[in-house]
Amino acid sequence: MKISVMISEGPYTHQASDTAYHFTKAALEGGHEIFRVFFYHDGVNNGTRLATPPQDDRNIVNRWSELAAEHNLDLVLCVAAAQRRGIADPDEAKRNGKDADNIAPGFRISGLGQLIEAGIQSDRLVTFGD
Amino acid sequence: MKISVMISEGPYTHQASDTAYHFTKAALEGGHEIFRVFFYHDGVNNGTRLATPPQDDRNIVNRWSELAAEHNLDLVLCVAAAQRRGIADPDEAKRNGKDADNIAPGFRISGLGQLIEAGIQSDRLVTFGD
Amino acid sequence: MSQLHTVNKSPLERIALESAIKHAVKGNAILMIEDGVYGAMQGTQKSGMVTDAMGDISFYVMGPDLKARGIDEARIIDGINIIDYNGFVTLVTEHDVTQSWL
Amino acid sequence: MSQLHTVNKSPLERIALESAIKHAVKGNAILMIEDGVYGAMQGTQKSGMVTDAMGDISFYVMGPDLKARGIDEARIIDGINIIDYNGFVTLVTEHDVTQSWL
Amino acid sequence: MSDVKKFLYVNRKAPYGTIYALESLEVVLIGAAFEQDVALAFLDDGVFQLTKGQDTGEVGMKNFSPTYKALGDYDVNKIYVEKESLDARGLTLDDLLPLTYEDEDDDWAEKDSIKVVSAAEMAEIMEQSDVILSF
Amino acid sequence: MSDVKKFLYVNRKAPYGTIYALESLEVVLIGAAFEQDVALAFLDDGVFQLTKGQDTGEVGMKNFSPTYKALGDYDVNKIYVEKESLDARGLTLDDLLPLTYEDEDDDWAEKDSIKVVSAAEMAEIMEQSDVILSF
Repeated sequence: MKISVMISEGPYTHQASDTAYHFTKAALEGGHEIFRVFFYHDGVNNGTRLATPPQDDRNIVNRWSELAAEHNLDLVLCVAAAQRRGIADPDEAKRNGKDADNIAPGFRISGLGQLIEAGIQSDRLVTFGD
Repeated sequence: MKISVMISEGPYTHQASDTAYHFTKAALEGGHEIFRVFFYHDGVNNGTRLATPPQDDRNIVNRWSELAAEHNLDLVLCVAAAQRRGIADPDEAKRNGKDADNIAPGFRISGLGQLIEAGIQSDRLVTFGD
Repeated sequence: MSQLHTVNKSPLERIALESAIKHAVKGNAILMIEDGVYGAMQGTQKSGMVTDAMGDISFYVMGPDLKARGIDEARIIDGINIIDYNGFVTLVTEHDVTQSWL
Repeated sequence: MSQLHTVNKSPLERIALESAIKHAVKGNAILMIEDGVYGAMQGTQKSGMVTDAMGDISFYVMGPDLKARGIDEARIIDGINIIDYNGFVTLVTEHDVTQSWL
Repeated sequence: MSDVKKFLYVNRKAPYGTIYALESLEVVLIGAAFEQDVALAFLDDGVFQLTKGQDTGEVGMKNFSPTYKALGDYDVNKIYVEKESLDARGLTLDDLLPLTYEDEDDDWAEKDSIKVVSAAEMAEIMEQSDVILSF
Repeated sequence: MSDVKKFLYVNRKAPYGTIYALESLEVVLIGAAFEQDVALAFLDDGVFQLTKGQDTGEVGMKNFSPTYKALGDYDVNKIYVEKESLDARGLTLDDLLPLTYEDEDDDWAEKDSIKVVSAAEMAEIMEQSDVILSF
């Protein structure tokens, strides 16, 4: 089955990204296709490569990057939400006159249309948030 | 009177940072001293210079930076919370092997002791969060 | 000592206001801010909880937050004081300690 | 069509579980995850709300979240099914649409 | 028909205290271009999103409530508001923004977009949806 | 005396669903070095933070509950848990971690740190504090 996931909260503060990760992993292991993982609201904060969590805790950002690399996942950060909250890729940084970017490997920034498309193309859409 | 403020949520998603800003501004205008504004939990996300909010909305990060410049405010981001969430100054970026930093002007990164000290030194401590 | 309690959650959604009222002692003040201002409305499921507590506790509500949400002053429970950010600062200074019911 | 509702909030703190139950129709399933798992406990102020609804709705609770919070399986309301992340995926695929009560 | 899905946007949170109401509206506006069968549900504190007379000048935030009035122009005209949620909050339909659309199937007559429904009807609307986005 | 303040850390949220419990504990540990008069309050869903038997293996999060047991070593031994909050959640003191400290004024006798108090007593504890940090 084709499944998409929406994540509405950032890493660590809420469990949403953790649960979404375990759900996504279980779906992949169960032979399902993950059409897209869409990060909205504070969810875009999952896509920063500048995080350095404590050594004895999980690394939420890296875990997504690694899962994406392994399964060729499409991890999309909403551009409007990312602009508000300060998540930028090199293109966005340039366009907005910023001197740095912070997007993590395996993530890309795109529009809200990608969420709607995920809803249309997928058999199921599951939301994780606060 | 000497007042300190703690902000526990990031910009835009919760109103906490807005209310704290208006409160801080009113306190300064009322002749009070703001000993420190301490950003904890997702509050550290108020201190990124990579945000580009829509033109027709307020710029929460810049507003803090400007208030700090005007009144010589001490805006402190908790280092542990900032590391988890990907907010770094040049020193932190270097120490953690990151290729970029994203701290906004007027903010500094320091330890939780600064919050306790604010509680001890100030006549009042007011918390804004979710 | 006298305490100021701030509540920023809707009482229709969360227990913050109920808990703040339960833990305010005679002479304390409760200030409703942000989504907490819905607690100041007449005629809601939770209005009675507030009116019952008004004998012992002073209630305040942030006017700017009421306006943002389109709540007319005429709908506010009688006896609740409408203030602005300057009034918030005054409340903080007039009470010995502020507690936020997050 | 048959719907799966997920609830991730404590029923002692917020109205999400109550609202989910009110909007679940006969044959629907409710899955409690994250802080929502407190809704599966016996002997709380909100347990009755769940047991009353069990005739029409199937209830599930995430085992990993129960364990994290130190809630022994013996404390779970009889008839609530304890599942893991694989079971979550199965529930999603077996129901036509999933709604999150955030 | 098979590529038209019933999208339901569920709004259960008050405006301004959190950003969900605003960012939900942004999804609805973008989604309107996709020619799906779209409906909006307002229940619990979500009904507060539609109140008249919002004025955000003193909080310094963006007042996005006028955008709800534009939904009709985007062919988003199925707006379900739950009666029990209004009642619990002391609100009636008169307290809400008048949202209308022009019905192209009825000589462009102006009609109300808001339909007040019971919790039972709301449950049925949810049950009949293909995709539910919750904010 | 004038530079020792009564700090009260108020915990009202369940653990793991949000990070507040963990990050509150981090403040308490740092704060212990400042030699203030420290107390912790657990009420509403905050009482869930202290439950025995937490095992986070399957959710892949850090189990920080053992840290509560170390509080006594940091001279943090005034831990107030509200009875009404326990009752509403079907919990008793037996469900909570046994937290103890060694009383230096009583020949290092091991004593319980947790004191179950009524809501009225909790209100009085709050009222008597100089600084309240809420999470």
